Amino acid sequence: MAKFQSLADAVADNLNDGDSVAFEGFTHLIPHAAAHEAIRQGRKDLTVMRMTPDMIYDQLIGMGCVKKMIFSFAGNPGVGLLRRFRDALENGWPHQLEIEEHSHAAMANAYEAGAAGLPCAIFRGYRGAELTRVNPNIRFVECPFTGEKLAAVPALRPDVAVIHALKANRKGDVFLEGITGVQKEAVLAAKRSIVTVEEIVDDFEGLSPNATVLPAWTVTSIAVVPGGAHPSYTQGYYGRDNSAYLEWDKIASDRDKFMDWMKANVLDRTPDIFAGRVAHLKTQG
Amino acid sequence: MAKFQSLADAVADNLNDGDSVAFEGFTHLIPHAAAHEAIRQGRKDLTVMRMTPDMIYDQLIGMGCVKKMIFSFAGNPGVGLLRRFRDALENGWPHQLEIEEHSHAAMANAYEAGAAGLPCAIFRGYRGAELTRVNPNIRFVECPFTGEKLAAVPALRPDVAVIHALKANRKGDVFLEGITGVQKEAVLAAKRSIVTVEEIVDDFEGLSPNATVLPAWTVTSIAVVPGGAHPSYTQGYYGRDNSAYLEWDKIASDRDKFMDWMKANVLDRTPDIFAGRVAHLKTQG
Amino acid sequence: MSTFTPTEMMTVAAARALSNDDVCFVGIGAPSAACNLARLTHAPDITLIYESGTIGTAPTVLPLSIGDGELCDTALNTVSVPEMFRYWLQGGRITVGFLGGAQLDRFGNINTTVVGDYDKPKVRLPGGGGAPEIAISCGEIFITMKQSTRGFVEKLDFITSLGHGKGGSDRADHGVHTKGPTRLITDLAVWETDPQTKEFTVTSLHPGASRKDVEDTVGWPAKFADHVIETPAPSAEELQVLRDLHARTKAAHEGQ
Amino acid sequence: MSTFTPTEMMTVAAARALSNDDVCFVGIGAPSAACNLARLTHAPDITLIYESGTIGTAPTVLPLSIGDGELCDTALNTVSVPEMFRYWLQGGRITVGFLGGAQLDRFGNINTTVVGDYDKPKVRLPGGGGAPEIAISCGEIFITMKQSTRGFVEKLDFITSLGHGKGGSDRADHGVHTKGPTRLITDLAVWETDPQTKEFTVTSLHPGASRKDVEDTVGWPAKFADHVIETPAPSAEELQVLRDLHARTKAAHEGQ
Repeated sequence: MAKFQSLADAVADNLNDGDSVAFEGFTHLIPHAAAHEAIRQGRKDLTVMRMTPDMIYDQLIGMGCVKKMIFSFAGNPGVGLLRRFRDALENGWPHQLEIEEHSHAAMANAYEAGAAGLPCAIFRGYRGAELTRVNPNIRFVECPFTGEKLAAVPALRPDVAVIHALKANRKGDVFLEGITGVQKEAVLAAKRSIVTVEEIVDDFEGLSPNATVLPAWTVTSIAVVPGGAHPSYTQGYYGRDNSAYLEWDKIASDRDKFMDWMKANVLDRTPDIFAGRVAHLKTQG
Repeated sequence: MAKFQSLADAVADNLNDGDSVAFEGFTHLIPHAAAHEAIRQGRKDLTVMRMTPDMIYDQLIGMGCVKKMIFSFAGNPGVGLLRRFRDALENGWPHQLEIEEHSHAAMANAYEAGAAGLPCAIFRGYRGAELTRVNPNIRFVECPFTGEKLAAVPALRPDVAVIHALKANRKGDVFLEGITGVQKEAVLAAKRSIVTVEEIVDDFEGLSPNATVLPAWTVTSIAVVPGGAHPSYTQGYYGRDNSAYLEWDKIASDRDKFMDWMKANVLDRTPDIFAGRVAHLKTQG
Repeated sequence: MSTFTPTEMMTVAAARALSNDDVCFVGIGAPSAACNLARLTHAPDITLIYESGTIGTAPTVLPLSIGDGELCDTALNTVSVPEMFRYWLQGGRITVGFLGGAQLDRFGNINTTVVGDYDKPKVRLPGGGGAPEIAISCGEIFITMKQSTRGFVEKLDFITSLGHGKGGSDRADHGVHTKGPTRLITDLAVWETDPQTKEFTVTSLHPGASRKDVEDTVGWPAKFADHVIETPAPSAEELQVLRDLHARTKAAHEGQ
Repeated sequence: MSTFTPTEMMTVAAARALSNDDVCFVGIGAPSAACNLARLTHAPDITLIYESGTIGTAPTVLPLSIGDGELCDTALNTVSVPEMFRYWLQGGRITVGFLGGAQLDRFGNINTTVVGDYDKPKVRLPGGGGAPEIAISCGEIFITMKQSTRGFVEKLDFITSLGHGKGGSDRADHGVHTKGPTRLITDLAVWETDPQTKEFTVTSLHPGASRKDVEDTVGWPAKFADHVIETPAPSAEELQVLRDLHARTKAAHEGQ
């Protein structure tokens, strides 16, 4: 049953060194505040997974928190490459990084299979694609009716899923809307979950019966962090801070500049800072 | 691209003798009017499929339209057995009926696989269940990572899917809400589709971005039939006519009584009759 | 203490087996009454799930079907049926599945498919519906059924849903590692599953029911626990809440 | 006639390849500009789908990422990412997939994974994202990319997404029965796929571009069709709509 906690307590209680963890979000609702908290608490040897690891994975990698990354597209969305990720992979800085690389279809299906309690996901994919040569976790099975060869990947079942959502009600049920990505699947696939939300409301009056809702008994910890997705966005609350993504390309291009930025903006801060960061991005209700 | 038609034209254009067809609906939104139209037009040799074939499948079978039925629960929901179905199976009246029987999980996964363009569905099911002995379309595959044996069934890909929905907009996009069952999957899995709706609206203003919507280019024909789900119900329009389900048990218990009822209530009627049937069941907006 | 019927005793005893923390997959009929009685008495926070996709539902009247609008109107959330069977049932999120059946054997295997031969049925029943996977995917299974020699049989005509198979480790040998049937609540008794043999064993007789009543309505030699207690009679509150629920239900369904 | 840049010509030529009836899976960058230009000019009813789950989207400014709020706000509907890849892409509902890449070969195979060796990368690129399955599941594939010998190579360092493999029937031999790359739109020319060899062949040169310009920017011996036409220059309307779109986009992104 969901427990309301401070973000610091939620991360301390749920995320351990050596865990596998998905900080999921698909452009929308990326849990920046929670990732910063994990960095502040100095987590090590994490196996991180995400379809679209972007700025926060660049930060986790650059700060030395990551042992292995499972992913399908490692870019700064709409901007270019991830420079800390590249530095780790090309130059081993700050240390060597293991990778397990998939396609989006594979990762999406693997989370889905994780949520569905299956050991693997089966889909039509990877034909003629060279990832099959370098990733032993891509295999093929035959359809027992048609003989068609279908791709198989192991289900993703992280120790911890971390997501940002619009709001929770007082019981701890969680509501997402807009581009919902694979967040519901990541939470249902995970052993434990941390959800940061913009606000807590008395109830969900007025929602569609088919809204994307995670019942309280599927969530481990909830922390209220207004603006917690910045510079990503929260549908109906604030817009995406595109300039911050453009700026990141420069910050991450240099090791010292990166470390200075992390100290000033992450290590020396608390989650409270996020509310102010989105003040100028508020959407009109 | 969805074409607005009368129900008679929609059925005439899309449903042929010998077709496989899913009149889907899960207690809610059962397309009674469309099934009655198929009976009036005298369709023959149909392979009908549905998770929960109920009154309308009893009617289609009793009127001799059905060659084969693929299903997972053939009951009058909350009332008991399907008497026309039993008569066909136990006594061959009006003629022999082939069946292919599954569990709900298998059928739901098979529609899902059909919508997903896969040849089969893989799930954890049927362990120790005797349907595996009588249905050759239940097979098993091994997870290539864990060796776990998983059940496989062929994807369901009907020639025609027929559903009832709340409303369409003028472009032909279709909206469902409430208990949505497998209807979206059935339409996406089918070659052609007929959707009856309560009404056409100018646009879907105010819907959640994540509402259950079938874009116009996924639907073949749309017919406006207010009350078209009766005695099933349409969320927000009218409630379920439970007494009609209770009464069906008596009507279907006798061949003559059944034929008389079909003549008076189906053969000699048109889809216009349905609006009046729900007049006393309207829900308060 | 008011009097009560065996069916009322059965529903009350079944309801008592559920707790506030349970996430319960509810079948229609007797299970639905028991689950909602639990919710309206000692387990207000129990999560009730119907296979139509309704999660956390709290109907004021009992639904006639598993997909009545009332279930959706009062639910926290309603998901598609493929999602229900994939994420919620197969995903292992259900603590208790509540099943009934037409035929039951001593190991909790259930037949809801056919009486007689599958290809030449004497009575064609509705079929398995959700049961084959409810039986293997839920944390444990409670069964509720009225006793009769027609229903409680030595050998099923057809195994629709796996209980403990042939008993002992047979369920695990099928690759099924959930607990399976742990409790059978009838109109005469509460039966629990023997940890070794996996056979149903009477642990509690309802007030007024004798061993002979139990033996006469079961098609196999009934086993009794060393210490069989008497099921506490329904409390005044349990009876009142149950009767009110049935009265509201009757009024609502006839009102149409 | 106003003057225009090669990039503008490329975007306009790419937009023209799309029709009103297309259901188009849009990549970010050049494909996104082309698809939205088509929508704002000759194909107002085209259905644009982004892999973030947005179906039938109609942004007034170009998104910076494939998941900007603008895409969701203006879409008919937004689905989860697993559903997008299962029902919509793998389900075979997309008529055209629009891809770009870092490296491309003459058979339309694409590399967006790595320059150099996979295990010792010279440049680690973002990876495949949706491309490996977009490449095999869409009805056909259009590719848009600026020509350069660095990008248009004799042999890819890594095959991220299948085009026509080694040419001829190689794509079908991989069990892939969609058309694959049929059209390549660059800043210099429009290339179409030869029906037999499956090699890209120049069928249209943009105004001002010569055969030599094309040959000098491609790492393989470029093939030309028997009859190469000149690409019609962007119309005043096409240019105006495209420039307005970019101006709105710039203002919107800087406005934050």
